[in-house]
Amino acid sequence: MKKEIIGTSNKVLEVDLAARRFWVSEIPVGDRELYLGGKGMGLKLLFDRLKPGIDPLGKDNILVLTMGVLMGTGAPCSGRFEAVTKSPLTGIMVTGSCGGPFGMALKTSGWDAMVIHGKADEPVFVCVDSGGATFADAAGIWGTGTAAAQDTLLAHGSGAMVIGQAGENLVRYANIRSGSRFLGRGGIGTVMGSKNLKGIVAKGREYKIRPADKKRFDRANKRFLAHINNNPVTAGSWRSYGTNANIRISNAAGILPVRNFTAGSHGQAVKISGETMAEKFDTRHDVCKPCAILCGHRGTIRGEKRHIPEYETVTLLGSNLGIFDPEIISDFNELCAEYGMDTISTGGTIAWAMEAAEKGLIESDLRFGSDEGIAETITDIAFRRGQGAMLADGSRMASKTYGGEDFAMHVKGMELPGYDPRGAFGQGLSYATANRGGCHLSAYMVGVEAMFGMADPHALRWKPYMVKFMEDIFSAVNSLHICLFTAFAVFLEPPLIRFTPTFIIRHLNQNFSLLALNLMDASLWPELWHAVVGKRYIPYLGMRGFYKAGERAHVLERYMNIREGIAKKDDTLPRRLLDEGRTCDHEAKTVPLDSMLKTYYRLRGYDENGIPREKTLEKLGIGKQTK
Amino acid sequence: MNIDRYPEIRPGKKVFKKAYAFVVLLVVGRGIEAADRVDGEVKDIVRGLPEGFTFSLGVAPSGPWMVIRKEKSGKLRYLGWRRFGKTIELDMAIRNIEAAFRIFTFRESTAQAHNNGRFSVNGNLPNALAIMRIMDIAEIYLLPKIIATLAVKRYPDRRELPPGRKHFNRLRIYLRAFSPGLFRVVYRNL
Amino acid sequence: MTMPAYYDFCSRVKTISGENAMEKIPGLLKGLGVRRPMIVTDRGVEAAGLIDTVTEAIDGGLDIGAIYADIPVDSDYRVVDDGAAVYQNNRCDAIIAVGGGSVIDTAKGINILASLGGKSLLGCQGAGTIRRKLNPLAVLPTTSGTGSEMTLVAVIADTERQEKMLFVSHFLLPDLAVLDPRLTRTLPDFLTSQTAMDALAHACESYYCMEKNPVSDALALRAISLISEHLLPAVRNPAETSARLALANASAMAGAAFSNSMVGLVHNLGHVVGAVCHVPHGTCMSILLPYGLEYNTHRREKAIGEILFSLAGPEIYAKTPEKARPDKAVEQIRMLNEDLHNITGGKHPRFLGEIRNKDGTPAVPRSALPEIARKTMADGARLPNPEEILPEDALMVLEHAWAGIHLDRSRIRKGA
Amino acid sequence: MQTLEYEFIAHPRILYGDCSLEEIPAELAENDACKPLVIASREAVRRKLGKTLIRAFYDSGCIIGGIYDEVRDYAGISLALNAAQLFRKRGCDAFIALGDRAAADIARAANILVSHKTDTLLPFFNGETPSRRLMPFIFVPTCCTGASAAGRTLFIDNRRLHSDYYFPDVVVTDRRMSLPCSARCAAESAILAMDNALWSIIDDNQSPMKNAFAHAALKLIGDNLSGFLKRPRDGKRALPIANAGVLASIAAANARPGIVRVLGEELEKETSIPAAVFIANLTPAALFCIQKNESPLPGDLLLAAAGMDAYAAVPTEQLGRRGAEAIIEMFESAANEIPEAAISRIPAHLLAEACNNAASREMVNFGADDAMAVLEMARQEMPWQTHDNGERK
Repeated sequence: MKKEIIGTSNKVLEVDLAARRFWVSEIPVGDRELYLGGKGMGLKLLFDRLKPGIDPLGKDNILVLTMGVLMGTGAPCSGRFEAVTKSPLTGIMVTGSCGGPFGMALKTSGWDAMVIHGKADEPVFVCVDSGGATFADAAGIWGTGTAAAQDTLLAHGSGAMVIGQAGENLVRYANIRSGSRFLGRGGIGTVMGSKNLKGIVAKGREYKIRPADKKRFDRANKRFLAHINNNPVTAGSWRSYGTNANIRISNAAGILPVRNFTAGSHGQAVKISGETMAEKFDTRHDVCKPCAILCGHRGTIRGEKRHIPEYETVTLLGSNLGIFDPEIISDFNELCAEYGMDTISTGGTIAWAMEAAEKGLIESDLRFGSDEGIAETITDIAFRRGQGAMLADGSRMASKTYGGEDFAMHVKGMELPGYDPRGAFGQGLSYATANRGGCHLSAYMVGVEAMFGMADPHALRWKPYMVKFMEDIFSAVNSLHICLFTAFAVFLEPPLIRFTPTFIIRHLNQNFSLLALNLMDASLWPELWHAVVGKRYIPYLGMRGFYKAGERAHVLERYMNIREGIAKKDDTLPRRLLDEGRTCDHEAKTVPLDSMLKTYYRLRGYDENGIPREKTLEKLGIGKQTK
Repeated sequence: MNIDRYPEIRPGKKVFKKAYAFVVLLVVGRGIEAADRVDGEVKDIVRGLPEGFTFSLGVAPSGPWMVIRKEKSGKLRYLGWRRFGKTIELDMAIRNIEAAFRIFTFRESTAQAHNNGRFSVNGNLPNALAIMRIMDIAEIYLLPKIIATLAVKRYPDRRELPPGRKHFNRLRIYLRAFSPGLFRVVYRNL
Repeated sequence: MTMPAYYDFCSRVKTISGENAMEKIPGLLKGLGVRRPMIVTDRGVEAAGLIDTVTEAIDGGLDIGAIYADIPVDSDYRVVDDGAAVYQNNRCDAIIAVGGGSVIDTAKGINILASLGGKSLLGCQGAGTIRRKLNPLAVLPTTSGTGSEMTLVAVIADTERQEKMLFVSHFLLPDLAVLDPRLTRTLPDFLTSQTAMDALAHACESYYCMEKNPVSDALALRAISLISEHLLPAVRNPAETSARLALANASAMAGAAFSNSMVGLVHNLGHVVGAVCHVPHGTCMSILLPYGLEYNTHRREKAIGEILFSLAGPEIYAKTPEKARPDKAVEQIRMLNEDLHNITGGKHPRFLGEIRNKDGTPAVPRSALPEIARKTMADGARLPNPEEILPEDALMVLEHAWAGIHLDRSRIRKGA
Repeated sequence: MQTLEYEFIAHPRILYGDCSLEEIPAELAENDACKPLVIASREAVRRKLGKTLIRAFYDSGCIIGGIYDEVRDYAGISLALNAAQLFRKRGCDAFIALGDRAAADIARAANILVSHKTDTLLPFFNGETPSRRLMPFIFVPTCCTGASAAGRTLFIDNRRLHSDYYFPDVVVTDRRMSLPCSARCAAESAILAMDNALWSIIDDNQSPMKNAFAHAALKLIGDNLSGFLKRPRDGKRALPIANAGVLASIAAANARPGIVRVLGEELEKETSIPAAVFIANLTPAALFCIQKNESPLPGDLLLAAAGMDAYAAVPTEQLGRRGAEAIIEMFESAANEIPEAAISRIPAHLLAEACNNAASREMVNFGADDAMAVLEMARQEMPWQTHDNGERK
């Protein structure tokens, strides 16, 4: 009979790689209420431990891994863990969510979070079980790709996370692999590499996680599952085609990045759409556990079983480079997976290199529309060879040295994902204000603006409010911690929205946003959460409290970024988006960021320089020491 | 790139300023002609100029102008504002209409304007200097003292130019400048 | 400093200074795309052995196309035409001018003709002929005074028409001015003193004339202090390279200053005295300079007072009350003239009446003064002078300068 | 004793003051040009300065080939390529840059592209020098000029190219154009100009011509700064300051870049806080460092900053120190208008990186240690700062 954990263990495993020792600390009950878990908790743990102003690749950086309370309870789409650290790519906080098996293994070993300090002298990997951590020499697997390394590590447990050569060579956007999922953005893998940590493996399956209020949990869970299975996005297009179902929509809405964001749509885009790929590659589901949406797919490409590249990969390594052959894109995807590199940043950086080469800033044979040399460049980047050494630092660093800052498509150093905000202004604001940089998962405004048509993509009214609202919710969802895609189901399935015609929703949303957004019913999430932790020590938050927890996590992250020197000057977009109109637009449109930003700051409680006011921090209880 | 977004620009004209400069040049031209018949110093200077000497003063590049010639009789004659068909030996042009307006509204004295490079002189320099001196004298007569002090470097004091002579000469110059000859010149130039 | 309401300044000459400045010429000329320069100079310079020094210094770096040394003292347009023919026949692509003001002017003329093409300089007259960059021109001045290396004017005589052709264009500014003490090595002491006083006159005049501006002011003040500091040592001891280099620098800076803010009374009278009585230009300058300051004091009291700072140093400046500073400055210049007179054994004259021709007769007879005064009206330097100069004024000043007495302030006409 | 070993060039023709804008057509004519392409910054066009420029062309017979107004704060090759394309299609024959440094740099880059009939600057990045016969290039600074726009550096896409041919042929400072857009911009322009002038005087290459330019610039600023900061839009004060910026940048083009300027630029690169902010705060520290190392500061500083009378009243041995004090006072009065650069808030590894980058720039004469020492000093309280440190915070 396995031991049981009711809800959460609240135990943190702290590891010091330099001294090769570990100790255990507790998550205070107050923090659990304020920060829920996952991202919020990770930020709070980091906030308590990290000194501002340290070198992200130095020994003082700290990597925090946290799980949500839902993990292990069997709630759908809850198999995700969060990593929080200071990013070497952006120099500010980065949070990443990943669906691989490592999270489950760590949680079922009895830990709610893991904190990694220090830097090992020699390559190591860490094995975790309920008794704590042991350190093993990783010289044998240092220099191997992610797949092989993971296989080796899995001999020690049921879930592992590893880095590839890119992380070892300190490519600033290296990622972490767990199972076939990736902790993608912001160079969290680089931080591991800088600590000489090849991987972590957790034994898992030592504890059973039980919700505190089983009955209530089951009731909510049932409703949740029903929503997911009814929703046309989660159970329809995404279940059939994965996130690539978005390609057609983006192309039609003019938000598909083409040739380093010079155009918003392309005639050949259909070739890389999810529908085409599903047909061509005979795709099957391949997902994280437990999942009810089933967006991950696997298919037969070039005669072998491969993962179907995801939307961002297809756009950034495909259309944005002028390449519309899914097989070639898949090749790049496999390479990036093997080396452990973020496909978005890789694609964004290569697109920059292509344009720079075209304009004579660097000497290179890379050209838009040609796949020649890209695979070699990806390999060069991973090993920091030749020109790859310069690209390995990301487009911001490269453009600071070689010029071309006007077409380096990044925000705060992080390359933009596959949505062009000139077709969706709200998304532009969201890119500019996202805490970790150019990130679409801070507030998925394109969904509202371009996909479901629930707001006018080029209107400015209420957009800042929508962005703030969505940021709070996403932040809270990432703190639960559950898949963000469930948001489609939770928001769109309640009867009020489901049975109201879209044009009315659109009208309400665009003109009475405050009312419309707050009428939306998201009570499922807090319900699930509270059913797991139980009312024995934490009161029910309700929707309002749930949103506020999200806001708290968001502002805390902002506050930590402020300590690293972030201010209004950094809340901006690449000059191309602000200055250059696209030919595909009827009138050349650019993102009118300034006016939106001002309102956004006011709504957020920041001062005009983008710094959270004392009052805001006090209201949210940030900075107070909790017991 | 859509080059139509950056259209070619054909700059317009400053009609009022040109008209003003035209009037001033007309008056000064007639004034110089008259001063040559009245003031001794001007007569001296004109005597030093070669016969048939023609000079023009105006605003580059498109006018207005004033053209003056030393006639066979040894006197200066104002020929009007057209330059066509005249051999101009000394061409003094103010470089642009804005500078001309400043000079003609006496915000910048002639000497200062010359020092500021507002004039481009094409021709024999000593003659140009002579003409400038004549213009200074003409201005002293034509303009009231308060304005003339702005236009010339040194306004002569009582010893240099006794008031009686000044006012008498001034009257004669005005009478001559606005005599029927003015209408003849205007008529001939039309 | 009162800021003028308008000014323009242009001095786009690359200046190289130093005891080994000539060695830098090949590199810099190559940077201008030069392969075969022609050296332009006169016989005197050649005889002094300076050309050997120059060719030695630039040897190896460049292929010297020709050496044209046939420039007479009174150069005219035919010399220019000849020079340009030599230039074209030897397929040269730049000019290195070594010499004084006359050589430099001729070289500028040759450059016009050689760059624009054509047979004779007569065809290049008229406004707006020179509207593009000419071929590279490097200037190596062998006297420290005229400042021609920094001016945009070339005056070429037309002996047949008894006229001077004046070419003015920013493209006439040389590309390179080389200030090397080896170039002024052979200059005799009285010439050093005269040319340096010429430079001092440039600097002082540019500081009070109507076109004065912040840049020319700063250059002028620096030139004045360099001259006042180094003139006497250079005259006393011609071997002192640093003093000669300082004078060459001062001359160049004074040249840059005056070519932008122009010169006034001193040059106005000086030019005419020189032309009528054939007196060396520097001599006229050194004699007339105090009068220029005195004549204009009532218009430019502060500026002329400030000249004292550079001329005599901060201690004397601080000791002198503000009202007395212009007079003190004038006195300093008179003292300087006196000193030079003594050092050169009387070859540096103090007043016009003292100037002697080679045969010992007075060069400027008193009877010539009225004619000189009348002719000042035809000299361009009368325009930038702050106070009007009419023939009567000029005569008054000349009479004082002839006798070597202080200017009688009450006789300056100040207008109403 | 000065050594007088130097090279100096001040290529631009400087036009200043009333009615100088109208001189542009005549200047073009003198350069045998009649159809300029105007490269304008967006800000300048937004402030309707483009229209003013067009009005200056009235009655001139010149046609303006177009106003390319896409320039913001960054000079990138894309803009230069577009400008060059426009230039060729319209058959223009001169460049007018209207705006700040970015506009001037785009014009320079486009000038090279069209004059060399090429589509890439790569050879020039790799060290090729441009030819002597570039198109005429007139520069009309508006505001926030960065004070080095009139120099000999082409700063495009974060690369610095140096050549005498990059000097503008004419720089026009006119009351209608060159007034600052805000108090902050005014202070920044003044600081950058002062910095240029200051370090060209301190530079160990003591060329009297360079010093004259720097001196003129510093003197203009010294005379006008206090009034200018009070009323930045007053042309009587603002125009001399703008002019000082031009003069200072010419002086600086002939001197090695100062430690503060280089450090400020590198810190700007790391933190995207404007360099002027750092310069304002680092200059006192840097001057103090120099004095601490017992290298004498030239007395010229005091002469330029305080004038002849003040200079003459100070004993020789105190000239350097008093000069530094006068300069620091000027910097601090300007620094009151801009936010403080909290050096202590910048991550230490970024500071170190900035120092290393600064020391590895070409033509600099200091090491990373010197730069670090300045930063350290800036964090400490300086002896002469004690009296007003309180109110600044």
